[in-house]
Amino acid sequence: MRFAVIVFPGSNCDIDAVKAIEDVLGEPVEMVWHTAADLSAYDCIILPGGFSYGDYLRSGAIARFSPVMEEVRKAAAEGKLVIGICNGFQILTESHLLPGALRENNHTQFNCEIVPLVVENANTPFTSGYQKGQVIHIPIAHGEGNYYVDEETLAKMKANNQIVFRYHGKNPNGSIENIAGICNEQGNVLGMMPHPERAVHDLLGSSDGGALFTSILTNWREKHGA
Amino acid sequence: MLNETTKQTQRKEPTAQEVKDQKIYRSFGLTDEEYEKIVKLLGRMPNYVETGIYSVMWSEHCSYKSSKPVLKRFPTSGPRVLQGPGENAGIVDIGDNQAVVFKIESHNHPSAIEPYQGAATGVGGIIRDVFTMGARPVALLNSLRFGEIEDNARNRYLFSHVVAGIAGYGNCIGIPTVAGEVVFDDRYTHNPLVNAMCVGLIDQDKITKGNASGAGNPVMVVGARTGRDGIHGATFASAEDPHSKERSAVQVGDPFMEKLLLEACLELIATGAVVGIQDMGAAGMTSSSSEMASRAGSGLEMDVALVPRREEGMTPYEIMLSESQERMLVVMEKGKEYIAEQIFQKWGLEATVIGRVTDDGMLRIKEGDEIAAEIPVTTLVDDAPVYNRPSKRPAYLDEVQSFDIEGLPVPQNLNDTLHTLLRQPTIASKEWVYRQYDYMVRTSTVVRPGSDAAVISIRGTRKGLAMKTDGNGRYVYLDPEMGGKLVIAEAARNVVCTGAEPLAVTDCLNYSSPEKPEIMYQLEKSADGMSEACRVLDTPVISGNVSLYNETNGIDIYPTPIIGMVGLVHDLDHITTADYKEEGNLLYMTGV
Amino acid sequence: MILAKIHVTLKASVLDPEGTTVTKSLHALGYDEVEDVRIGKYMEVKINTTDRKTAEERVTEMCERLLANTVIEKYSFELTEV
Amino acid sequence: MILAKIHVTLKASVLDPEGTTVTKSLHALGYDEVEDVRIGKYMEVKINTTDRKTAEERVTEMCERLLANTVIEKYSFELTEV
Ligand SMILES: Nc1ncnc2c1ncn2[C@@H]1O[C@H](COP(=O)(O)OP(=O)(O)O)[C@@H](O)[C@H]1O
Repeated sequence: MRFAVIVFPGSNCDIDAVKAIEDVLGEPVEMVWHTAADLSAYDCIILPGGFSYGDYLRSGAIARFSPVMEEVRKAAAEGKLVIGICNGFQILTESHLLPGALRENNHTQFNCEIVPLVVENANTPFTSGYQKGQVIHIPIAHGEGNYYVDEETLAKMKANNQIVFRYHGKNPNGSIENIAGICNEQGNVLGMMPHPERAVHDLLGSSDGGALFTSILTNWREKHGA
Repeated sequence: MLNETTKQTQRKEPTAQEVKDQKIYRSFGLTDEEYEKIVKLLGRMPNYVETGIYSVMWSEHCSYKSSKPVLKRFPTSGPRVLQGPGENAGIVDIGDNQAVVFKIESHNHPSAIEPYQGAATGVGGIIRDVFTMGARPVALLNSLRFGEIEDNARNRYLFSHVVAGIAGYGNCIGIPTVAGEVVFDDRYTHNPLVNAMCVGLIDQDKITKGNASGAGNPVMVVGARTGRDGIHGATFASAEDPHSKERSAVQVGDPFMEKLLLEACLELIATGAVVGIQDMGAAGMTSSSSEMASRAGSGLEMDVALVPRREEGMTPYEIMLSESQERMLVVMEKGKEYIAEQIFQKWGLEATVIGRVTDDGMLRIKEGDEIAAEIPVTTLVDDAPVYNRPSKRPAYLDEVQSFDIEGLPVPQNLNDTLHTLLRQPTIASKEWVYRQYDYMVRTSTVVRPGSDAAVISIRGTRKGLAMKTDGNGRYVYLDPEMGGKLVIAEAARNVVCTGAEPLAVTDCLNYSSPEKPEIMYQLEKSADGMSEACRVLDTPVISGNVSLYNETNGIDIYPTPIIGMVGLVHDLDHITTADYKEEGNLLYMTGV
Repeated sequence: MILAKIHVTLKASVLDPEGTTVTKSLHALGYDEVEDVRIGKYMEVKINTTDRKTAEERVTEMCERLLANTVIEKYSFELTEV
Repeated sequence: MILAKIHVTLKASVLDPEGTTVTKSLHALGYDEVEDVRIGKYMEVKINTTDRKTAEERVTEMCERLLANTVIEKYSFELTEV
């Protein structure tokens, strides 16, 4: 299985995503510059965290016009797996590949810590390695992770099982209904503020993020009979 | 965009004779004696631009004229030291062809005026010092001092905005801020201290220095455009200067630009086509160019008309003294300019040839065909004044040292005392601070803030780096020499607690005015104490920075040397953290 | 040359954490009369054209596509010749 | 009730990284006519008073003390009754 990690100007968790895939899966992974015009060689596309374009104007607002985003859109439409982590999630909402928007944290500060999450939907290709209701510990590090969506859309999302992760206990940013991660209707595009790629070794404080990557590989192998 | 000729504005500049007659050099901070020395060295009167260049190169900040004799006391070499003080940052061997690069720097004065931007640009500057050596920055630390915050809204404002500025810059550029310290004491109310440290990793064969060698090699300016930021105070008589009201002494940082600059510079250095590179920090093009030429014993010729600018009508004076951030001066191998242009273009940045290296030892600044300044490089660097300022034991020492601690009453309720102590902002948890910093990005932080020193793992090895900043101005005030020793010892204890072997230190000397003999005494004695501790612990000083004149309305800050220490963890299996692990574990107290 | 002065503000239904924080700070400083603060963006875009009508269309497009996120924000602008 | 509409912008010679980045992005989107973008803040402060004169004094003070940083920013405002 081939992974692409998109590098936007200002991405800074790109290398972390690469390391996580190398260490957890040992599958081929490449960093792909944001001007790339062809992603057909990849099976899973990761939009990493960081501050694309300095997060100027609004986080993700400028990156969503990067040339590569046309290809990301195409890949999503073809049913390939797309994950946006932190800034990547912000880019996906700005691109309308995922509903809603990410607002400044309600306490107006950047917040870095390892937080508990509840897996709400373990039926996605990203989360099948978890149990529904399982509590996992994953780091967050963001200033604009306050998820907002209008009520009508939220109702649809719930009906569709699109809420993938919620914060457990304390809500660290004011996001609506404690939402930490969502997927699109088809279930092949995931956006989440927490950083699973930062939770892949006990030395880093948690290895709970590893199952997200192994889920992806397992599902891909099942689908492709590999 | 810059069609307007700069010469018009230039004509308003005072002539060399006026600089002398009206003693304009004084407003740049040069004394009469210093001015006379310049005239003698040049064999003529300096013009306005030259006076400006001398004034910044001979400033305390660039020349260390008061602190040089003190800094000589530090032990700076050792079997592992690959680069001691004098370069952009120091370098220590950690085996396997790898080395650790680090330095600490102050941004006290800018942070007192504009805390967010002052702190942010301080972080930006220290990061550039590390990646100009060719190193990948892997961690940031800081050390902060403010006045008491409990009943003082201004101090709270300074504190919260400094923390936000550090976070804003470090988080955006993607370098984890992993450790630091914060102290509140009213001695720092008018002079907060903001010291930032950066640690980088490098393969020893990639080390690059700030050297402008090889006559004919092109000189390039890369990164941000030059604007009128931070040009020192009394430039033009304000009435004449249409920009004075709109100008700011404070620079605004652009961490996004710096992230691109970092990646582009590392990519460029990796090509092997770079002869020398240096960041433009304080005194911008002036200090970077003269220091690079000085180290190589060469000369430089540069045309300011070629420097990409953000604003119209900038004079050679303004361009040479601008402190616009996120810029570098690069000397390339002749004929390889295109490599820099291509790499910088990929990252959306500019790289422009503005001159070349010469062998006549002159710093020659042109504007088109006209010569704006022509100065022998040695006179800017080697001939800068050095002052052996008088020092005298402060009278207060007798008083504070004869204080009888035994005479203090024992508190009635030790529980209450403990709670009171724990409530002190200086002692209480600093989580409010460090959770605003992304301390996990780069996924190598294996001991996070909240313990003693932080530990970063080195990918592909079992090794790690432990690091911590420490300082204790009150101790140094009460006993400068012993205080100096204690500060080094505290940093060493913090590093050792993680399981690391201390390697070396970087230091930032934050003091009041060296023109007061009592302050010189504090400076000298504390340096003696630090030196002795460094010798005993085998941790040479490999880089550092000095910030003097930290006084307002006659109130001096405590003499506050800040130490950044880095240690080597030989095997990650042997790191230890401060938290209690299990119920029933035994507690020991060790030491003397 | 035309200058577009653009205001981008949060829709009324969206909470404004920064505004709330500033309100609190103003109260702490003794400005008890402050009832509410809402914080938005103000942009000045200089456009090299003299044709107001095109300018209006283009600026609207810029706002819709980039300058505002209409999921949470609304925008308004006025044009002046400079 | 009085509404203060406050604009806080960077002084002319102060670097505006956000504005520069947005300018580049607009160019990339084909808006070549855009010469320059400067980005500032727009604040609406609702004040519980009817006295314009005091309101003016108080808002000036709020700007000087908290809402703007006059080292790098300048501000202006207008008051309307609401
Ligand atoms: N300004 C800061 N930035 C980052 N981390 C900090 C800062 N201040 C304190 N810390 C972290 O908080 C913890 C406690 O710091 P400190 O009070 O200096 O410890 P001690 O005095 O016990 O050595 C350390 O992990 C330290 O790195």
